[in-house]
Parts: sequence; structure tokens; C-alpha cells
Amino acid sequence: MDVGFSEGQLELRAAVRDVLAKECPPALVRSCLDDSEAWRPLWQRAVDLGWTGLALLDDDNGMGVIELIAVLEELGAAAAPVPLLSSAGLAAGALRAAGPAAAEWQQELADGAVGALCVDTSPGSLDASRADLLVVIAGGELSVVRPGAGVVLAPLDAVDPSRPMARVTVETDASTEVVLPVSVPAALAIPLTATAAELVGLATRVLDIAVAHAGTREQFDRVIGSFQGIKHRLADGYVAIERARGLTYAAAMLAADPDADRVDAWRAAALAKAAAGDAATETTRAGVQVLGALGMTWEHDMHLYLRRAWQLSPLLGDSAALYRDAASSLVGAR
Amino acid sequence: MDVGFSEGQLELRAAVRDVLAKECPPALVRSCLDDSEAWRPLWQRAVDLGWTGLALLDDDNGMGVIELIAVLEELGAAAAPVPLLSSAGLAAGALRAAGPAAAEWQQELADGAVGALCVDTSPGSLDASRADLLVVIAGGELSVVRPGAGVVLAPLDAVDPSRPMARVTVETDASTEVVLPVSVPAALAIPLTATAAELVGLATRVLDIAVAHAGTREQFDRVIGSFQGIKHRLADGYVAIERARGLTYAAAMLAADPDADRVDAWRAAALAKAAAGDAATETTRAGVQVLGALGMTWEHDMHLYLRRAWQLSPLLGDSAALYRDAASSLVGAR
Amino acid sequence: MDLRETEEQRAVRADYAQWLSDFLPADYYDKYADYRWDYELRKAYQLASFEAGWLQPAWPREHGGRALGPLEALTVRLESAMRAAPKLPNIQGVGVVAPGLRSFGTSEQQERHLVPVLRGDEWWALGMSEPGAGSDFAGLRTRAVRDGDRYVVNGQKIWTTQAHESRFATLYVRTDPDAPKHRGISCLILDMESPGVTTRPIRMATITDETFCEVFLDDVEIPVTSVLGAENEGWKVAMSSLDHERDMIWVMNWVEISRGVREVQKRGDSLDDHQLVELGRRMADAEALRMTGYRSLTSSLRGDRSKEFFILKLLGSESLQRTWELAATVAGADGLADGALAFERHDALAATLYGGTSEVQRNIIGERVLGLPKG
Amino acid sequence: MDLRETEEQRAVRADYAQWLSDFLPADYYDKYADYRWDYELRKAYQLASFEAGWLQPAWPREHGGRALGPLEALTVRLESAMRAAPKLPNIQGVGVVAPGLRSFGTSEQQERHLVPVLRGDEWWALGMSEPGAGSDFAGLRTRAVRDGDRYVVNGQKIWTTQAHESRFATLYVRTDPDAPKHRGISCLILDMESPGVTTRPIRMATITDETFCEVFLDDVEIPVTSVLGAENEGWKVAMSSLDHERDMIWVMNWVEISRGVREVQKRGDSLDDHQLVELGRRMADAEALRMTGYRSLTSSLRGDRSKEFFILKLLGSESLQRTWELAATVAGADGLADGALAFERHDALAATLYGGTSEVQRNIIGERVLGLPKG
Repeated sequence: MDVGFSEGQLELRAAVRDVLAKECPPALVRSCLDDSEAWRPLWQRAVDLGWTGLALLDDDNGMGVIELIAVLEELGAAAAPVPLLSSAGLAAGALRAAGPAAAEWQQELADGAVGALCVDTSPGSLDASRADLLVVIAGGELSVVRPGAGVVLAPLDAVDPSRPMARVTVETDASTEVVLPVSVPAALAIPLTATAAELVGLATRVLDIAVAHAGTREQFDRVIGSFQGIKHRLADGYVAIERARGLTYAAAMLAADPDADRVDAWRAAALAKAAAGDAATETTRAGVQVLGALGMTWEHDMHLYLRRAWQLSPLLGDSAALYRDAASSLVGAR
Repeated sequence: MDVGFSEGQLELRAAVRDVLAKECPPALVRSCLDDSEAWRPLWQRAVDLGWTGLALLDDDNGMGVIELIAVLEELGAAAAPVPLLSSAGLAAGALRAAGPAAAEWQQELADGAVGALCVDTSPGSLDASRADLLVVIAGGELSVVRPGAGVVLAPLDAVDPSRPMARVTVETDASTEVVLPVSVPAALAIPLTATAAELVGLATRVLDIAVAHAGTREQFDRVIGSFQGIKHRLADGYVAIERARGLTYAAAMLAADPDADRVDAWRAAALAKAAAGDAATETTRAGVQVLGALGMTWEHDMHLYLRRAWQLSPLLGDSAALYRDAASSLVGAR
Repeated sequence: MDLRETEEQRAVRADYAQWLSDFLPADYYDKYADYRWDYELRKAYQLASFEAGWLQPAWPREHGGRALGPLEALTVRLESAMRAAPKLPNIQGVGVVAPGLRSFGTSEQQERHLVPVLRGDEWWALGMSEPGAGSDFAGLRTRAVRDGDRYVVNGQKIWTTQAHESRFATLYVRTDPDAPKHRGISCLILDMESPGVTTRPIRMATITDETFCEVFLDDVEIPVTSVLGAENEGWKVAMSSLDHERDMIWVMNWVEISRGVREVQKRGDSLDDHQLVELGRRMADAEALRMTGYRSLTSSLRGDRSKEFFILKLLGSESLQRTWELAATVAGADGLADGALAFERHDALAATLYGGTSEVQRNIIGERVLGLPKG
Repeated sequence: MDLRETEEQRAVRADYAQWLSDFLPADYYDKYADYRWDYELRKAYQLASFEAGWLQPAWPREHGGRALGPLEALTVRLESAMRAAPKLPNIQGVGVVAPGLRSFGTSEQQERHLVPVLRGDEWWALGMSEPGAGSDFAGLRTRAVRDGDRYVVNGQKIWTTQAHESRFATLYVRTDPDAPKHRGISCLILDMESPGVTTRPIRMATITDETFCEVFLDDVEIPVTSVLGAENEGWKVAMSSLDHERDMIWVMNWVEISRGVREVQKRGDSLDDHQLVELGRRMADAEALRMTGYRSLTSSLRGDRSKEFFILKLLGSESLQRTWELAATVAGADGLADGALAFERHDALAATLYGGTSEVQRNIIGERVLGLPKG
């Protein structure tokens, strides 16, 4: 038992952070709000640097679930407008539940193809409009579908066009490569956990921004962070984030443990995503409040995080729905 | 339109407040926690002073719903251990919905009989163990039943024995005086509103106690009420109370208006009771927090209010259930 | 205590409703999301309201009213809100500046400014916030130095709504730097066309009809006859202005909460118990806000200082935020395709900032209502 | 990062579980509500734990442990909590006093006190709070004046848990009235049987096994050899004591949250969506608390200063309160007949007070973790 990242994981994480600090400034995210191609250079870098190799989810060779969440926390913190979450977290995460039969598509994603996940019970597919392959979960089956004829996308990008979502309809004439049986809870454990990791990273950065502002902005001849009204709200934000982070790590460890019960792993992932959605929603809300009118402007980065938080919070179920589902699975009532 | 008490109502209210200040100190309430008869002298005073006349709910003659809630706010503030809420608010309130046919029992309550209300959808009948007559609402009918053979009481007084509740089972051999058709929402409008009024009064007093403590207790060389952590929580308590008070007055005015739609009146009453339950629960919780360990002691009055708040909050539905029911009645979905 | 309307109240409300219905385009409610941004309609509505006496119903005819009683006037405001009447394009002109001119203006100032602002011919901005003085209004640093019959003003304002479209502004400046902070402030009527005034709109994160601006003031000359209220009594004008603003805000909040509640209700069947509970809470907020508004007015009419007034802003703005969060949540993925919903949700975040942040409101309640000491 | 137990961890946990199961009466879980108040059982459990080395598993055999690693020790603590092992009757003796003696005690003090407190033969109280010094611990006024080889102590303590049943107390006193507040404090070992010590239990609003007391100190003589730590370094002892207390509290909170969650789960079918959402929140709290405990320990083991530690108390106590509120809500009228439930709900209100109020915890997080300035 060891509830901490290994040296290798910390190094990977730091490397990702360094790259993003240089190559994914907020200005890039902002440009992606109205330029639907501006994400490509950074994505190419991610492919070149081997980040997409995380799609193999190979826990035994240092590119597994734990590495994935370590990396996604950093991407979330940078609001990175690239489809690593959707490829390596959502699409590959679901594919892994289908076992070795799905390995070839995981490999394709590892090589840099963009993947997206479509789940029948949860409309809204992240990066579907950028995807080279779609992993579709419907009626208890997983299928791999190619975008094109028979795949209809309706954009859901009014909130965050920098990493758009879409509603996907797969018609009978779509190009389907494989249909595999899958346990839906098992297939959603890694996708939920990965989404939670991005949200936790995002919330962490937002809190940093709010704390930095509160620690310098003065009103009434005092730094505003010295007022308990602000200080306590930021402290609560910190608690919300660490609550979500702990749950995310727990979910990742269960997902990585081949002997763990699949329903337990799904439940842990659902709670992690719920908590992370709460943390991101609340810290962005608190962030705007602490920043004041500045937080409502285009020039300040806060809206980039706000958009992302609002986009990701309903993904695969909003927080209330996930708490509810996790509880009712334990109660066994429904 | 006039959203304020009349001169006469203010005088009645002040008179009740004066009597309670003298004759219903916290020590009386405390003594009622272990002496099941200690409430009787104060009740006799209430009868002698004509407060029970409120059971007539005669809006045209200065003893109507508005007067009832004005008086009950004061009883709530004193945590008065007498069955005026159950007699004039719950039992008489339900009887009024049955129309003139129920007038004789309202008169009996006005003359000083103790009434209690039992509703099949909401177990827990306030003051049932003290009641001379039980108003029972079950299966869409209202009946008046005498305690005694065929009426079985199971005590629900672990939280607040100073004004006990009981679960009432009415068997076939019970002495039933009348069965009348009644609209259940209509029958519950005044009971819900009256309960809300007691809770609002209670919460108001609790906030006063907490504010007084916060305004004098010093820590870190400052009065603790000057810390925003305390000040803002008490301010939120004030908002919660006034929110509930406004809703309670609105519900009372609708209940008193013979032309108002009965479902509108019930919905307003449900929202008022929900808001008042929230206000009482939150202000007592905040009260203990502000008082610190002192608020956990037997000697301090806070627990008297806490018991009462916890006792009344589930009555006729807890806050969440009432919000839900009010919303779904408007949505019309269920 | 009686919520029933008098015959007169009912008649006034019916008159207004009829008038509004005659004024609005036939497809107004079907295409509300579009008309929301129709400035021509909104301007026309303001002018027509002024002429018909519905703009400030308690005021005399020449000031856009019909001398109604305060309760009747509030009834009309709420009816207007409930019917989603077009939003006044420069709402602070009618809701904040005009009452300020009536309270503090000289007869010359009233003569010159009242009708144009009420008709909407001249827009106004409120020059309060500065880079270093937001919640701490009394910390403002813009300086006005008297020089004969004029002031020379230097400084900067920020978050000044619609400054770039305004002809005038109430400009709060420091006229006595030696006095205690809130005693050395004056309110000047600034002609935005004066030399030395530079206005820069600030791009907001979403679409908005209330653009914030920076206003730079370099040696701007303002005649001493343009003081609103007396010199060094700007604090009083500002507090009154904030009161008017909050009185305007809670009604706006109420409209928006009610509209959000209706959005949620539309999803009727798909709401689960949890969402219904939240919906019930917001329904309660909306009704509590309305009742608190009536109670506040009633207290004032009876000559009591209204304690209820102090909660309107906090209750309204916090509830507004939660309402649109709920609306977004119940909309789920649909919400991500709905720009109007995204705008409402984002716009609601500002509600707990403008007109005094929630933190400031809690301080006000704690100190002025509950009597707790300052921190 | 791996939650899987090592073979050793699994074995240790299984050993403990077996030992506990052998120790407990057969009907323990059926009659938990009664055994909760069975002092004889609880005392016997402490003694048996001490002798079997399960009391402080990381400590050496003679101090009630078996020299386990910190992770293994935490695993045993959580296992004990999860299995609702009997509560130690004087829990602060084992959880706070004993670690304090080990860190700060002289060898004579350790020799004299450690085994009796660990066996439960001698109970201890923590003499921290005073009528004027609650959250503001450094504001304490109890005076100790040195007179040769002893101190003469005068003052008053309050909210001193179990003082009336305790043989000793860690008594915090002011030994240097001229030093800055937190520099003039010393911690003395007070023999509660000393002349001049008067203890008055305070009646609590509900049944409790942790009675608060007032302790009056009139010219109490304490030998200078009874200083724990150094003279005027009581602040350090107190801070360490609070850390130990919080480390103990979060595990207690976790037990109680988990137990409350199970209470709610029992009502299974009758829970509506709204209650399920709340239940899910509390399940998340419980698991987050456990994970944060592990993460905090992991940081410490790696030699990092654990930032995670600072949230355990706040997260645990606030969640505990909400858990029992939920349990009471779902119990509805049934709950009004359930004295045990009423006790739990009321007792949970104290959780946000003892060991540092939630307000103090938020200040600590804001200042020590986030680096915001003091107010």
C-alpha cells in the first residue's frame, strides 16, 4: 500500500507541466475559442512526446491509470485544449474494459489517433468532432465506429468551443469496426476517473489564481484574503479539491487493480467524478467572486476555466446523478 | 393589499409576549422535559386569556389566521410547552377545511379542549398524549376521534419531551364522532402555516441569543461577532429567517382569503413550512457553533430550542419533502 | 395583513397589462430570446413607458409617472417584471440617476437632466468603482481640485457600465483629501464629452448588454454648478444611489429567478426528486423575495426603518445564481448547446458582485441589522 | 500508488480482526447501542489491547504496541474503527497524553506515567480551555508562580473533559506574564488530588460519556519536576497535543460517519432520490477522509510537510454533522422515538467545536496551507 506517486510518475508529471507551461499558455486556450484548428500543434507535440501512449493503459510498464491521472491533472490545470482526456481517458478507458479484443484500437489511440466516447445514457461526447474513432457504448455493448457516413454530430459547444462536445447519433449505415460485449460499469470506471482528474487539476489552478489575487488585492486598507469571508471560502475550496483528489486517487488505484471488484471500482469512480465536479464548479464560482468584475472579463483567464468546468461537469452524469447512482448501487434498491 | 400586522394584531402579539416573558421562562420549558404535567398551569392561563379562541379561525372578528400566526411566533420564541399550535393551528386548521359541519369541534377547542392532528401520510402527532380530541385525516376523509379505547399512542418524545409527539393508531373500535369529506391540501394549509410560524419565532429567538453572545464574548482580544466567520453565518441565519417569515405571511394571507385557490394556498404553506424548518435547523446549529461548548450544556437554553426545532422540522413533512411536493404540484408531473 | 388587491390596484395593474400587451409585438413571448437583444424595441418601450406614465409610476406625469401610491407603483413594477417587459437599455439612468437627481439635484439640474434620462434620450453611467476602490468605495482616489468656478479632475474609474454609450455620469471624486475617507467625497455630474475624458470598453467573457468600461480623467474641467448634493457630501449621494440600485436590483433578480424557475419547470417530467427539491427551494426564494419587497415597503410606509430591505440584494442575487445553476444542470447536455442559457448562468455570477458584493451585504446585515461590531 | 495491501499488512489486519472478534461478546454487534455505554467492557478492551499490543500498534511492546510500521498501524486503527471496537473510556489519555509524554516527557515522567495511562489505570484530562480562552488558547490566564522547587498555581479551566474522573491532567499555565502571549506558557502535569483543586462536572444537554468539567485551582502546588517539556515552551507541547488530538479525531469521525451512512443505508428502499444524493455525498466524505488520512501519512513518511493533514479535522467534523442530520431526516418520525439517534445527532454538533472549531480550522487552512495573511 502506497498512496503517493512514484518517482517516475512525479517526473512524468513535472515534464508534462513544463511543456504545458511553455506551449499551452492561456492565450492558446483563448485562441481555441474561435479557431477550431488551433489545438493541432499542441496535440502533435503530445503525440511526439508519447503522451498518447497512455491510451495503452499499461499499468505494468509505467503508462497506466495512475500515470494517466497524473498527466490529466496537469492538462486540467492548463485547460489544455487537446483531446488527451477523450482519447486516452474516455475512449481507451472504455476499450480496456472490452479486454484484449480491443487492443488494436487502444494501440491506434496510443499512436495518436483522436478518440471519443459516446454513451447512450449520457448524451454529449467530448471531442467527437475531432475524433478519428468513436467508442460507442449502447445497450450494454461497446462498438468502435468511424466518423463519416451514418455518424451525425450535433454541436454542444456553446459553453466551451475550445474543446467542443457534440451529440452523436450513429445510424445503421455507419462504419462499425467491431461490436464487443462489455460491462457498462466496468467500462465507465476509467473514463469517470480520468474526467475527475482533469477537473481536480483545473480546480487546483483556479484556486491558485484566486488565492494569488486574494493575497495581493487590497480593500479597506487590508489584503482581501485576510478577511474571513474570503479566506474561509477559499479554505472550503481547498477542502473540496483535496476531497475530490483523494477520491480520484482511490478510484485510479481500484481501476488499476485487476483483482478489484468492478462495481466497487465504478462506484469509486462515480464518487470521484461527482466530487471533482463539485470542486470545479465551486472553485470557479468562488474564483469569480474573489476576482470581482475582473473575473467576468474576456482578458482574465478565469472564464477559460469556468467554461471547461461547466463543460465537463455534466459529462457522464452530473454530480448529483453520480452521487445518487453510487448510493443506490450500495443500497441495492434500484 | 397590506403586508403588515394591524394595530390590533400588534397589540395581541405584544400582550402574548408579555405574558410569556413572565410566565414561560426557559426554566418552565426545562422543567417540562421531565415533568409531564408542568405545562398545565400555563395552558390554563392561555385558556383564561382567550388565546384558545384562535381555534375559531374567525378572520372577520380579529381571531383569524393572521392573529394565529402572530401569536404562534411568540410561542415559538418562548419554546412554550403548551398545545396551542396543535389545538388552534393543527386540529382547528384542519377542521376549518371541513366547513361549517366541523364548527362544533372548533368551538370545543376554542373553549380550551386540547386538540391534536393525525395525518396518515405523516406519522407523528404533536401533543396527541395531551389531547381531548383527535382530528384524523386519512384516505381523504377527516374524522374526529376521542382518545381512549381503540386509540393507541406510541410515544415519539425522545427528542423533545417538553411537548411530546406520538404515533397514533386508530382502530375500528375507537370513538369516532364524525367523518367528513375534506380536500387534503386544503386541510393542511393552515396546519403547515401555523407550524411555520412557531418555527420562525423559535429561529428568531435563537438568532437573538447567538447574536447577543457573539456581541459580548471575546477571543483574540476581539468580540467574536466582529469576525466575518461568525458575522456572515449569523447574517445568513437572518436571511433564512426573513425568507421563511415572508413565506409564512404569504401563506397565512392566502389561507385567510376565501377566494384564493386551495392548491395555491397549500403550496404557499408547504414552502413556508419548508423554509421555516430550514431556518430553525440552521439557526440552532449556528447557535451551538457560536456558543461553543456552552451551547452543549444543560444549563444553557439552547438545547430547549434545538429539541423543539428537531421535533417540529419533520412534522407534516420535512423541508426537502415539502419543497419537492410543492415543485411537483407546479410541474404537474406526479 | 392582506395580499388581496384593492379595486384600484387591480385596475391599475390591468391597465398596465393591457397597455403592455398592446405595445409588444405579437410574437414577443415566442421570440423572447431574440427580443432580449433588440435595442430598438427596448428604447421604444422606454419612451412609450415614459409617455404613458408607466416608467416611474409613483412620480408625476411630467416625470414619466401617474402619481400612483408606492404600493400601486410596486405592483406595476412587479407586473412588468412578471410579464418580462423589455429591459430598459440604460436601466441605471431611470432606476438610479433619476431618483438621485430628484433627491439631490438643484432645480436647474433637474430641469436640464430629468426628462432626457427618463425618455432615454441621454444615457448615464455611474462613476463609482476605481482600480483600488471596489467594495471599498470610500477609498476612491480620483481627485477634484477646485479652481474658481470649476473643478479640475484627475483619476480613473473602472467597471463603469455603459460609459462608452453615456452622455453623462455621476462621478464620485475626492474634494477634501484631508477629511476622513467618506467625508471628503463629492458627486459631480460629468459631461462625458468633456475634454480629457477617455473611455475604453472592457471586453467581457460572454455577450452582454451592459458593457463595463474604464474611464480615464485627465485634467477634466467640471463647473461647480455640476455638484450633485453639496460639496463633500457625496457619500450621502452614493449611499442613496446604492439604495436605489439595490431597490432596482431585487426586482430584476426576481424576474430572472422567476424566468429560471419556468425554464426548469418546462422540463417537468424529466426532473428527479433531487431536482424537484432544488426547484422548490428556488420557487420559495422567488416568493420570499417578492414578500420581502412588500414587507420592506410596508415598513417604510409606516415610518419604520425597514430592516427587511437589507436582505433583498443578498437573497436575490444568491438565489439567482443557484437558479441558473439548476437550470443548467437540468438541461444537461442540451444546455451545452444553448448559448442563451450559458449567458444567463454566467451573467448570474455577476449578480453577487454588482451593487455591493455578497460579502459586503453580509457585513451590512451583521452590522446594521444585527448590531454586531465592525471587523 | 497502490491501495493493495502487502502480505504483511493483510496478515496484521487479519490478526487484529481475529483477536477483536475473540475478545468481543458474541452479541456485541446486535446490541451495540447498549455496549456503547458499557464502561466495564470498554475498560477491559483497553487493557486487553494494551497487553496484546493493539493499543498503539506502532509503539514498542512495553507501550502497548508491536512496533508496526506507520502504515500498518494506521491500517489497524481503521480496521478497529470499521469494526466499531469499543471506544476507549478515556480516549485522550491514549491518543493525546501518551504521545505527549513520549515526545516531551523526562524519563522519570515516562517511567511514572506511560504504562498506567496506556493500561487505563489512570485517566487524564487536558487542561487547556479557560472561560476567557477557548479558540484563543494563547489567551489563557491561569498563573503559575515559581516558588523554589514548585509552582503555585491559581486560575480556572473549563470544558475539561472527564476531569472529575481523572487522576492527572496536562495543565497549561502562564509562567511568564511578560512574554508575548504564546511564549509565556508552560505545560505542567497536575495531580488532580493536589490540595486546592476543585472539580465540578457540567451537566450536558444529553447523555454523554465525555462529561465536561470546570476545574478551579487555588494555590495549587506543583513541583517543578512536573513541567512537561521546558518551562515557557508549553505552546509547542500544546500544538503537538492538538495535532495528536486531530489525528485521533479524524479516525473517530470516520467511524461515526461510516456508522451513520450504514444507518441511512438500512432504510434502503424508502430513500428518495434527494436522500440518495445526500447519502452519496456522505459516502464520498467517508472515503475521502480515509484517503486523506493515508495521503497525509504518506507525505509525512516521505519527509514532506503534510498539507493534507490540515483538512482532516474540518472535513471529518462537518461531514459527521451532516451525516447524522441525514440519518435523522430519513428516520423521520421514527427518529423522534430513537434516543440513540438523537444523542448521535446532538453529539455531532460538538464535533465542529472540540479540537479546534471549524472557524479555526478554516483559518489554519487559509493561512498555513494557502498562505493568506492573518486577519
